Amino acid sequence: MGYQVSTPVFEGPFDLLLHLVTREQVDIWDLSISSIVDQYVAALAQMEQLDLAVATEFLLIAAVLLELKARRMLPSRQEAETEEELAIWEERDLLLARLVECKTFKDASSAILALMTDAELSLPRQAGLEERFAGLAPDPLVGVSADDLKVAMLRVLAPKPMPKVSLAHVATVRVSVAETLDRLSRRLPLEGPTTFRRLTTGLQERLEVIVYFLALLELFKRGAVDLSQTGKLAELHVRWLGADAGDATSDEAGPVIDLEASDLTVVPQGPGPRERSNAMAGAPGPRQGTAPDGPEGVDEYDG
Amino acid sequence: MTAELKRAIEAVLMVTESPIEPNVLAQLLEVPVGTVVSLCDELASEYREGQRGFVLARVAGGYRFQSHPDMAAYIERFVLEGQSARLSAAALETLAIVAYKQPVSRAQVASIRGVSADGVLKTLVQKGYIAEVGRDSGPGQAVLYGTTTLLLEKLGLDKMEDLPALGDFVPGPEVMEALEQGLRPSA
Amino acid sequence: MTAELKRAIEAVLMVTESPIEPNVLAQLLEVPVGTVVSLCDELASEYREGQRGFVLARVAGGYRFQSHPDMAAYIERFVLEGQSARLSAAALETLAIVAYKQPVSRAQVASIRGVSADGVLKTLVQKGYIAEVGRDSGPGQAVLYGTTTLLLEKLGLDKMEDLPALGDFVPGPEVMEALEQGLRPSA
Repeated sequence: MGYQVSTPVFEGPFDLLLHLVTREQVDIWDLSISSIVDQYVAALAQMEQLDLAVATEFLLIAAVLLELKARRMLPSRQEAETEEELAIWEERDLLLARLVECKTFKDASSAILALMTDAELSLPRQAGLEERFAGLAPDPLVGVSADDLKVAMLRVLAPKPMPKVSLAHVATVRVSVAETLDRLSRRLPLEGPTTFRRLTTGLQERLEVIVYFLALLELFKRGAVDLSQTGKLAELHVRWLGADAGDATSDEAGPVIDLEASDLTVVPQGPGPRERSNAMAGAPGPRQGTAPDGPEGVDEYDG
Repeated sequence: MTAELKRAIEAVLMVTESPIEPNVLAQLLEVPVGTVVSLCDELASEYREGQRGFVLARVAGGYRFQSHPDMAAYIERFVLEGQSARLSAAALETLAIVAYKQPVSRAQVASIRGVSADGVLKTLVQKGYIAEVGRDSGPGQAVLYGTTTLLLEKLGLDKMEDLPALGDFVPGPEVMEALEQGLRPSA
Repeated sequence: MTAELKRAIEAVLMVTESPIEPNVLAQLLEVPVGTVVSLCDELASEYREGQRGFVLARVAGGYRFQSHPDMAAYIERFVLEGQSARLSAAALETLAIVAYKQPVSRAQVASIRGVSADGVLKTLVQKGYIAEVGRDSGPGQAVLYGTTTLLLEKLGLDKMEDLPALGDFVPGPEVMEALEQGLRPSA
């Protein structure tokens, strides 16, 4: 469990997961999703100063892992191959693919380091022209005026188009739980009883839906919403219980979001990671409408 | 004549500060590029056979003199700066992604790594290892990054295609199995 | 052993930019100065007999490699035809940044331009257009560059304040940030 996320080099969620999974290669047959999820969540909790621009990615992967683990905890289902079942396998495969990609580039980077290290054994000759030839080189400033310098400076200072993250071709989701929490706290009181499906209509990415789900669970835990479901895979009904819009975020029971701190930090609260994941293990799948005591911490989007 | 050409190449390489492309030498010596290449090959093997303390290397598309790697211990004491500070693991991984996926956008790099790549990309640009090489044609016109000649020099490579194939690094069956096993949803 | 020492001398002389005194080499190789001198003599005659395009010369009390005098015509042509004659756009931009923002550190220049400026700054220093004018008070004590009187002469200016004003131009936020903060260590 001694995984230390060393700052300032932040290695990212895939690194962490990869580390956890491949570390136990020796006895892969004993390897279980449970221990990996536990360790992942524990490592997450240890990151006291989690850069919150990064936290969302960690939480999203934690969500997938918890879902995988929840599957395993449930008694085996006879009606396998349901849509939901397929979805989780799909999610799993996606995660697996990204882990493989991450591992590939990790190994490629070792090769690059090796090349660099080898190359550093040699130094290039950079002595340049001997003095006797120096006079031959034409004066490079001939024909350059002060105005040319000004033009060059303006060229340098010209506002470059701000590099924008194009979401068109990436899987990276730039929506946070905190942001969604806020949005839902304003939207739900106005909207009246609704359903999860309706709330998430129009979301492009699966991960965005997960973020919405995590935010709803958080609201549920704080007693701000009521969630109900008539049966497995049935519509998840959402009803606002809180007072006025926006009040939900001040609930003391929830994870502490220190909105005043300039660099927002995740502050783990309540039971330790081990107990938390046990609580999770005992609970039915999250889609049954029970709030899991999942990894705490809420991301503040500083976009 | 060949001897004279080889001497000229040696002389010019002695006074240049960056790798010289064979076509520049060809123009200067008024011989075909192929001749330059084979003359440089000859020189390189003469130094090798003569067990010289320097080598004639083909780097970043050109030729240059450099110290023999075996002599690293001696030159280290002489050159304190110049040895670049080690790149962090994050920077190396990002560099690998740019090297193999170029041209690549910041968002694509972030997507592969699972974390924002802004700071690391900035560092690599500042070091001159990567540079903006264009803009995405899609919405947002994201900046696209690629590797530089300086990186080739730092890697001691002639061209980017000389990097080992990315396929060589795809995890083997044992690792795949471990990954799969670790993420199996049902027991 | 002698062979190894000669290789070491070759390697060191290949990568150093100014003549190296025999006692410095002697210290490095842990041999008497007399040995260094005779080894260098041997190397010099090997190059002579091998009809190399370079020589091992004794200059200013030290040893260095230089191009063979017989090859001067090639070097001259190389210099005169060199594409590096005119100031490149990159060099002009770097010069402009130093001129307008001095005193400025290498990291700040790189940050403003978005690419490493090391080579260009070195060239500009060599040409005498810019010079070190101080050190940053911050950590690292980066060298700060400013323009020289030579540059003023070349531009036909009396003093640097006579540079044309940049006008009401407002740089973008990225540039402002770079100017204000210089290089922040990242990754």
